[in-house]
Amino acid sequence: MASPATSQSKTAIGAVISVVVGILVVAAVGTTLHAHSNLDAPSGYAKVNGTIVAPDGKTYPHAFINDNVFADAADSKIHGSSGGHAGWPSYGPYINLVLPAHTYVTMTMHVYDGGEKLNTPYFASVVGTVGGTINIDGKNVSSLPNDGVQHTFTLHGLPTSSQDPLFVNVPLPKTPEGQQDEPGSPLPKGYTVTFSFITGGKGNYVWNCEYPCGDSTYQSFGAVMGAPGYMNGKVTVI
Amino acid sequence: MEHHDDEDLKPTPGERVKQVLKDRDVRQVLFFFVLFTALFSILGLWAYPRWMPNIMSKEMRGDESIMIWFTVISAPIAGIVLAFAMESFIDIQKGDTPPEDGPAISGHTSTVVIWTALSFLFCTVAIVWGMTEMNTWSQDAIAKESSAMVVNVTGAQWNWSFNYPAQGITTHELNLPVNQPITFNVTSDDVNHSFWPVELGVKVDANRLAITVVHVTPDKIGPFEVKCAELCGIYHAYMETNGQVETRADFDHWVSTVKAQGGAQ
Amino acid sequence: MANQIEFYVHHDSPEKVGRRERLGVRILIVADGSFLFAMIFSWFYLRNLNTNNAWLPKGVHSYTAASGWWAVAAFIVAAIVHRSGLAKASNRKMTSVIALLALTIGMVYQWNQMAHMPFIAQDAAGRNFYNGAYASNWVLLAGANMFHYIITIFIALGLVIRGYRASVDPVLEEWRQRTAGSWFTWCAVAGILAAFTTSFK
Amino acid sequence: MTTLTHNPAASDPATSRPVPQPKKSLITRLHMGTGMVVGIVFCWGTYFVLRHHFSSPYRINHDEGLTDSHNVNITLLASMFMWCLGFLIGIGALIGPFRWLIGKDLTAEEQLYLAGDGQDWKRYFRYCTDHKVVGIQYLVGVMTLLGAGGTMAMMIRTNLVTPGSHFVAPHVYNSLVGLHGITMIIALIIVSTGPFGNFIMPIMIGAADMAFPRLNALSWWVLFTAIPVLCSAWFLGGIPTGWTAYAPLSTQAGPGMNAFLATIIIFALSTAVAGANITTTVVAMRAKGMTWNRVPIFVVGATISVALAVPAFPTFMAAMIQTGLDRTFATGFYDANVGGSGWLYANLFWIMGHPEVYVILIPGVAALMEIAPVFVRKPLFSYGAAIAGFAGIAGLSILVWAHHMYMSGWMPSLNGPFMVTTEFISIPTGLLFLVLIGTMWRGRPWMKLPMLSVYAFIWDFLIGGITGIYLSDVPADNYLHGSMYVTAHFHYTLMGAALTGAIGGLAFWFPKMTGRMLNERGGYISFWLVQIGFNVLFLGMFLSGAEGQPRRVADYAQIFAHANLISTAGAYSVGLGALILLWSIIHSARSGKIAPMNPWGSKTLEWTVPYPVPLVNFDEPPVVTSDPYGYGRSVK
Repeated sequence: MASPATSQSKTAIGAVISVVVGILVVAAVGTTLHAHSNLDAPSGYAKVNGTIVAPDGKTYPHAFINDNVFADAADSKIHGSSGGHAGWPSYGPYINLVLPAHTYVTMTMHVYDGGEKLNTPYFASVVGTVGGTINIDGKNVSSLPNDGVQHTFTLHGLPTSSQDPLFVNVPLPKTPEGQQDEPGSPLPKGYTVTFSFITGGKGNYVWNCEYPCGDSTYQSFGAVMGAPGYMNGKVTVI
Repeated sequence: MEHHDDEDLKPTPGERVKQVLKDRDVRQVLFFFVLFTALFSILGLWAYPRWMPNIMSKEMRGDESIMIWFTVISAPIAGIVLAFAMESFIDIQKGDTPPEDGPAISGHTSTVVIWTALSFLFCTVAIVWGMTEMNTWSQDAIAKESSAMVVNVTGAQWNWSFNYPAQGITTHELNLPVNQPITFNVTSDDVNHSFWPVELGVKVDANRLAITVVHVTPDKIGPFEVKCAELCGIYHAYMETNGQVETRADFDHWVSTVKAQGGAQ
Repeated sequence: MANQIEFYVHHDSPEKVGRRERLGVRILIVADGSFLFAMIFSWFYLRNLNTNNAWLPKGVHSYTAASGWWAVAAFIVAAIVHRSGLAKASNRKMTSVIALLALTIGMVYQWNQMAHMPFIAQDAAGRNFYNGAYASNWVLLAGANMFHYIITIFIALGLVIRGYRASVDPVLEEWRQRTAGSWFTWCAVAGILAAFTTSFK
Repeated sequence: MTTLTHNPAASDPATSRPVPQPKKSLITRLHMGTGMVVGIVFCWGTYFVLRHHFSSPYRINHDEGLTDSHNVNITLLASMFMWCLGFLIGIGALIGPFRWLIGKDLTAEEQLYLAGDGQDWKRYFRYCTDHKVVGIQYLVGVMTLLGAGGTMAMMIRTNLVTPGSHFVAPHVYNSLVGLHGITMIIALIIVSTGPFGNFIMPIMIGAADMAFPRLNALSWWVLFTAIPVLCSAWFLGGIPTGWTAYAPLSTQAGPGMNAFLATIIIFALSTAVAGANITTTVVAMRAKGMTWNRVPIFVVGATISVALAVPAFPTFMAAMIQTGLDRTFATGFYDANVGGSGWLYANLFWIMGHPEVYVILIPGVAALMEIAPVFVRKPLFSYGAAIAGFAGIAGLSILVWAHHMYMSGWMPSLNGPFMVTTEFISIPTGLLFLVLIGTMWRGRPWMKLPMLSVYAFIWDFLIGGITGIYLSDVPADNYLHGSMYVTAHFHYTLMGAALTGAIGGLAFWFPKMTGRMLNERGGYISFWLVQIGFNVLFLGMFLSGAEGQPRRVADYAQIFAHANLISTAGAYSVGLGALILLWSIIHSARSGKIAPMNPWGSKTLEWTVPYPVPLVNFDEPPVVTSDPYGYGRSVK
């Protein structure tokens, strides 16, 4: 029969232990969720190479970054061995972009997917790029027909007092049959889209596609559009 | 029990009040009542103006005054309740056996009646206030219908776009001329969103194939934020954009620059 | 032990137990009624809203009001027959069989209607589009009728079988018959409400 | 209050008489294990059959016009419901109805066996009809749900500790918000009426058992089947919608949404069954002499609560069935393109949703009204006002649903009327406060854990209630709707009021349910950690809401950083306190101080029976001769 004192200390120890166990359980759940959050999807870093004088007359460091859009996630090397969900289109190789601040960023994209019609025609127009245009295989355009779009690169973020607004909307032209990639077969020519925009100060932004490329779930915005890491990602300006 | 007291001591009203005020419990209740009422009133008058953002329209001013003055009005109610709670709380007893019983007060009709009447009065005030406010808003809307500038707001996962039919431009930022009545026709291209120009103090949901209307007249120059207040999917948190209330001249200049860029910005 | 069993099983008179069971069933009927209310609300709300003019698009298959009433006729028959059985215990065996048959026929008819309700229609361009709010609400109400048919047929079957069993407590059984009566009546009422609703295309 | 004399020998059914040994039949062989096996077999069987039918879940099913998503949804929903059905068959839930069908009613011995008569702990894992067993099962279930929901709450606050959503990705955050919400809502709906309504209430009214013992077991085991279904949402990609599951976002959502739908539908069934059972018990099984004005207030509250739930939940169930049809067979309830409307969903949801918050609140308040007189040693102040308060709230609550839709634009002309009904709810609510403070007036409270909860309730519910008045005012709602302010408000009412009440009830009835006293020191430490942390947490949230932070955002602007930091700090304190409470419950149940028969000197019937409570509760039916609140010396 233990004395009251020892039994009391026993109780206290028991209490502490079970609380610690509880905290550990919660922490374990947290780490699991954190691990499954796909936060460390491959990041593309824009590389500065020389300077350039923008139309506004100022001189900026000139950074370059490339990315692609595939009709099938298998071709984007970002979803592990499985190649991601069969038949889902995907950006790749990069989902998250890291851009230097106060820089003239030129982004080149090779796109290989088809398309039908935008839910919101506004996103067929080019917004926020230098000169308000994008360059498709050498031709400058300031907007695309509403049904000529395969995906869009729409960059936006929290309009906070502490970070500069940054909004870019680039519609990507839909590629004709035969110019769309098939898993396993060599990549076709597709289209090459080039555009530039000027970053502000440091900040966290996101981009997502505004073309309804989910399957026929409501307004075709389910499936891939709701899934992380195919048609949306983070953009960090450092 | 009132009538009992009447029978026991037949005092003049003044004496009765003195009698009651001598009572320790009554004094404690009065003390805490004053304390908590003051506390909550100050909280309301002090906190909300500091907490709530920049006021840029009559509607927003109305929202804030409701927050402030409802707090002040409800302060006495909070005061009464907390005062009684404290009065008993400072008499708490420890021990492992139940303490001796208190007075067997199993009800007091007039108290219940007065209390109900008071709370009825309180919520009548709240209702009347709200009704009057709503009424003035709709009166305004009707009065300014003709002179209002229309902006078609479209929510799409996860961006806003604003179409100015009269100016023939569509933009991702919401610029408005100051003191110009605005009619927002809000709709959605997919799921429900909620159009919330924070500093303008109005809000309405965006529904697919339905147009919801909200009127506001910004009366202060400066930036404001447009947020989505209805969970709309993975990037709901980022469905925000900037707004700007500016002079007519600045607004027109902005419109012309957008036009120059092909009508979309 | 015997006393304990006595206490546990029959600690109340069959009268009390019977009343209690009827009350319980009636409360469950309230829940079912609220479910039906939700569906009728959906019907009339969407019909009046007629978003995108697509409540009942042109050329979409629809049912006549009469067919809606035929689908629930069996409920009404069963309820009436069951009442008569309650009134006269002697012909109860017969009435319960009739009720069972009527309900079975009704269920088959309702199922047949549901099976022929096309969900998907083709638009001019030959693309699939979904049959719209009318068909959706119609199928949901028909589904509610099916649910009632299944439950009611279960009860009716039980009553038929139990009619031939000597083992059941007669007093309690009398109450069970009446309790079942509440359900039969409710199903008739629900059926009428559903048919009334579907009459408004 | 009763002339019942208790003879300890008869207390333990096992010792008082030979344990009945019904001949080995199917009934004696079934238990939770067999239920699991059959359920899992049904579930996987269905899954493989349907997969085969659709040849592959990812095949486009052109002939039906349904896409792969629809096929996946059909497969998953069917599997979930078959799990539920299989489990109920496997545990023997359907034996009763089947035996009724074939006219071979259960024999007395079989009923006694189902009641767990003279069985050991195993009866907690059987289809046991003893209301005391069901009560404990509910208690464990509730604690599990609260634990899960609380863990998710910690995740949410951790992600919001700084701007930038660095802890989890937005889609995970949305799932956290939604599943935390629904888990806690389910837990809070049953937190009082489940454990206390089943274990304590029948004894309180002097009944031998519930009116429908088998339905009682059914209500628990049906609820049990919903728990794994709800958890499966996590493994199916979570839900993007929040607990309100607004359509059409829910129509668009991924496979995880199916788990949500199935959970709600199953839970609604459980609620209807439990509601019918509890209501009937109170109406029809009160002890001799327990007239309506002698019914303990907790019994009244619990009954009004479940009676309110009976008509409320089916509308939610209907909304979920419609969502399910939209997701599986592409119907058009919520798809505006084909004539549906999200406003329909919002209406159906809130027609359930607003009564539902009072379904949660009322039993918690009622438990505290049961506690206050015992510890203040005074009669309950104005029993009539308490009844009027509950009835008034219940009555008004079905007329206020659209105050959640002021800003939805579905019918702006109705905002005025709904504002009126909503504001009027503050009158019956005020009566609840009056009853409590009237009971305390001039009292010298005996400061034990249950009494602490009463004080916590008064503070929390006062704040929750008053902020509710701003929110119900249409113009102010223009600013507040969909902001963190709303979140803070309903946490003050649901957690600060209802959950606090339930915890008070647990501390109060713990001795009767476990035969031991709840560890006091643990209780006190946990109480202060939780209450202080809670107020820091949600006052911080009022701040961020007033500053204009929307609800359910994974990331927020820099200006909200300080408010969110405060909230997170408070949340961790709550979490710590909750863990300590959990420990003291488990520790006390295992090795706490042995409780006397009536530790609080209470006058209600449940304290006249020993622990363990005999199978039929009372040796002979008690006779009630007075109201249960006869405390206090008469005032001259």
